[in-house]
Amino acid sequence: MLNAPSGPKSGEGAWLWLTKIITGFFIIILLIIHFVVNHLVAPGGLLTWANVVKYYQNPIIPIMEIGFLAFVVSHALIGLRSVILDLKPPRSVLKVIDWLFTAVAIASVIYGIWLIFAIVAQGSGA
Amino acid sequence: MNEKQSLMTRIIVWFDPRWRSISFWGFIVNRITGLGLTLYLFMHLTMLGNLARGQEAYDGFIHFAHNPIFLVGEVLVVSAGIIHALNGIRIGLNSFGIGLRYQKVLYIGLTALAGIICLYFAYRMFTA
Amino acid sequence: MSKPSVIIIGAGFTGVATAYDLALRGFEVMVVERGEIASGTSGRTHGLLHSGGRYAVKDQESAIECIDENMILRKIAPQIIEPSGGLFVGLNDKDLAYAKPFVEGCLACHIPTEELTPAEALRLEPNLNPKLLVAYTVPDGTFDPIRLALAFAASARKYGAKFHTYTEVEQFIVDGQANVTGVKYWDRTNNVRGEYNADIVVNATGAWVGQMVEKVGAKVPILPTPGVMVAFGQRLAQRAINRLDVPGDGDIVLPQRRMMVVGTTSFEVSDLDYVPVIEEQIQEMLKRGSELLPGIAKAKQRGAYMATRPLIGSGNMGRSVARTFKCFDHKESDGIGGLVTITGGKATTLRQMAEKTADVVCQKLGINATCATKDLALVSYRDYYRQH
Amino acid sequence: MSEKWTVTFQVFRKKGGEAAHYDDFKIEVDPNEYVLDGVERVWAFHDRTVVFRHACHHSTCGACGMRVNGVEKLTCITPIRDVTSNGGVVKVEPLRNFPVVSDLAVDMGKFYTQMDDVGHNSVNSDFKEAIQSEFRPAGPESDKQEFMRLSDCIECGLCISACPVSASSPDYLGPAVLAGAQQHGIHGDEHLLRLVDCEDGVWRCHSAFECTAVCPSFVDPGWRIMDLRKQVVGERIKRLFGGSSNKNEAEVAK
Repeated sequence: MLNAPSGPKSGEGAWLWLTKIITGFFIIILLIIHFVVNHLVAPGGLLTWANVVKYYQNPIIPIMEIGFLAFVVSHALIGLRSVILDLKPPRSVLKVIDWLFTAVAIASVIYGIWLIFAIVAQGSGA
Repeated sequence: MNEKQSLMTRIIVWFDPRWRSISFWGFIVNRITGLGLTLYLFMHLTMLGNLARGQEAYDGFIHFAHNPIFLVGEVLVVSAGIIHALNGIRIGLNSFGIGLRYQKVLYIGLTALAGIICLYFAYRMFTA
Repeated sequence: MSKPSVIIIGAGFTGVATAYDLALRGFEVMVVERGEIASGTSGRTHGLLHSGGRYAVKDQESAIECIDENMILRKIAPQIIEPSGGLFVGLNDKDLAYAKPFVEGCLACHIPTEELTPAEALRLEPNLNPKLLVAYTVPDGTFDPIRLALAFAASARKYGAKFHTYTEVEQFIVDGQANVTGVKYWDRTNNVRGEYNADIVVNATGAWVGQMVEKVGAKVPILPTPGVMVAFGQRLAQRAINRLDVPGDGDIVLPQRRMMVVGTTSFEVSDLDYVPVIEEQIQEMLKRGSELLPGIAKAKQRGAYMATRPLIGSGNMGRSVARTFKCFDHKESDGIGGLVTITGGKATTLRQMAEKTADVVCQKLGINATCATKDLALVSYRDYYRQH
Repeated sequence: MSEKWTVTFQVFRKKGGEAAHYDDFKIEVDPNEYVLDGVERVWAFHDRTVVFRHACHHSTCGACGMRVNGVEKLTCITPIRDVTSNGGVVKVEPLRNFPVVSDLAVDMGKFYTQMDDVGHNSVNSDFKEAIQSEFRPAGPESDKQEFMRLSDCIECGLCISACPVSASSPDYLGPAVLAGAQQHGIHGDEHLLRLVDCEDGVWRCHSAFECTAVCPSFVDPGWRIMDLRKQVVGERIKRLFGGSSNKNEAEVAK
């Protein structure tokens, strides 16, 4: 048996790691699609408000963008958490980080959905 | 083992490439670009808030973003993304047991590829 | 009544095995070692778990000790043994002439052998010299030197033995009646000096026993005999490959992990603490080794080192000296009480050496306790470093 | 006879509570000798207080791992010629990420205990690919014993010293221990699974591959950690779908 009195701790596990790998993979795919759409399909890019709003009228785009956001946010936060774990933080600090990161992730996605709805709404109103 | 070491000394070890092999750079660069991209992600989300505030706010921001310092920043972000993505591909492949015996070659190859793509994007962005 | 106490000087094979044996017999054991466990000759053995075949013709006493202890170690320490077996390989007419006394010797010493035709031998070991004429199987094996010592040390610790490593014995403490009652030590880890006391002191310093007992004006007929060992970074054989001939230089090729170790030579030195490797001897090992396994000529050298055997004798040539061990009671030889020296022998016979030494110690102190190390499996060698 | 070089051995010194410092020893060596021989010369002829671990002198015991000019090396198989030049310096320091006992000797206690804990067998039969010769085809059960061999890992600790995560996270099991777990295999072993599928286990690795770069004994811990990940993920997925993954249970059921 291990000398450490606390024994193994499950602060990180297979699912979290698998999520990081899978989101990473999808981020790459979506980024490629994003670049293709922006620079090959839409000439001149999406550099004006009007273009962006128009772009979002296609219903696939908001879904893709929200998915992209969720993937990027979870990949980034799992990664950041992993870097923090490398420093062996105390359990109490880790607990705070877990709550904080979960809150940030949820808030970011809600914010993203709100933002997209706002853009789409402005487009259909115009 | 080294509980007494300060946080700073422990972090320095991550970014100290002395005496280490070439793939150690993959570790360093992945860490720096990852942290940098996370920072950018939340800046970017904040910036996009301008879209909801209407046409003037967003276009005004895009106009402001056309100054060269911003452009350099953007090139850095794009490069960081490309490097992190290609290095991530190596780590992902290795994690499933693919190409492990050639991880060093894979690292050098993907880094070179990342460099070429970065240069292409930088060229496009500065000449656009 | 308090336990009888013993200080053992040296944590080589004999030291740790004696510590284990005496701890099992109820002694309060303390081991004082100037280096780490097995950092002298013991750590540097090639690691051949002798079947006894090597000594079956000229030194049958050693051969029987070997085969008996070989079988015991396989049972009590499987954690550190490659039980891969060995071959004695004959390459020329001189070797063939040795075959008859070899087979007879093995039979006399109950060492199981089996004759193989060249084709059979090559099927088992395809990298053998294809010109071989005959081969005999023997139950040789490979052991891991430091881990063998650690397993005994860990087991000794389990029964209460204390180990003071990096602690050098500088002097003996002798009372008015010429009895050794303890040692003066120098702890090198913290640069501290002090004294340990015990009912009896066992000098188990191998090739260094002579230097050690000189401190009290005693003498041991010890003949420190270094030999070179060369490790190659390729494993060309699964079994220990011996030359079917009178024991000589470079006639053993021992596989170990992914390596092979070729040994050895035999000469005499005066300064035991640093024996430099002689380049010519490395070349000799390469040449002799590749007679048995031609691939060695192309293998990359991984390491080369000297190990100093503690042979017992008086000025004879190294190899003709009996390889068996001796335990000296200095009361009998020098009139000094409370001091026993154990030396000679081979790694394979460490347990038996310890048994004999412990018997002498018990007899001297009038204690009636029997050896219990024969059938008891050793604990994990990794336990030695475990925090207690 | 052989070539002679004059080399300065810069030896890390630390005894008890005193401050660490370096002592310089200018010694004459044969460049074909190994770094460990140099350290032993320093001890034999210059300073008997120097403490270092060593035993086999041919890379089978793993006792003599040190940092030589910054890089983790098994000093008994590192020729002086490879790390310096005539008149040059050989800086020897104890391994990182282990408690220093004295000078160059470090405490292997925790590491060895962990190796036992993950069930790394010091003798096993997982080696056929390692050996250059062809073996007799699979024979009767009794033949298997002949293929038992001492494990590749010599528990020298070089990989743990070189690992950047071991440096910042003292409870991380580290490359050698995870490699030991991989070799043992999860096979539904609950204890082992819990040990490696946690924050101090297999997920702490961030692919710096320093372990593989310094490993002197063909273990390739980097590869083994990645393979262990596959094992853990496979085990978790199997359990998610209710697969009875406990080997013992399965055997009992038979």
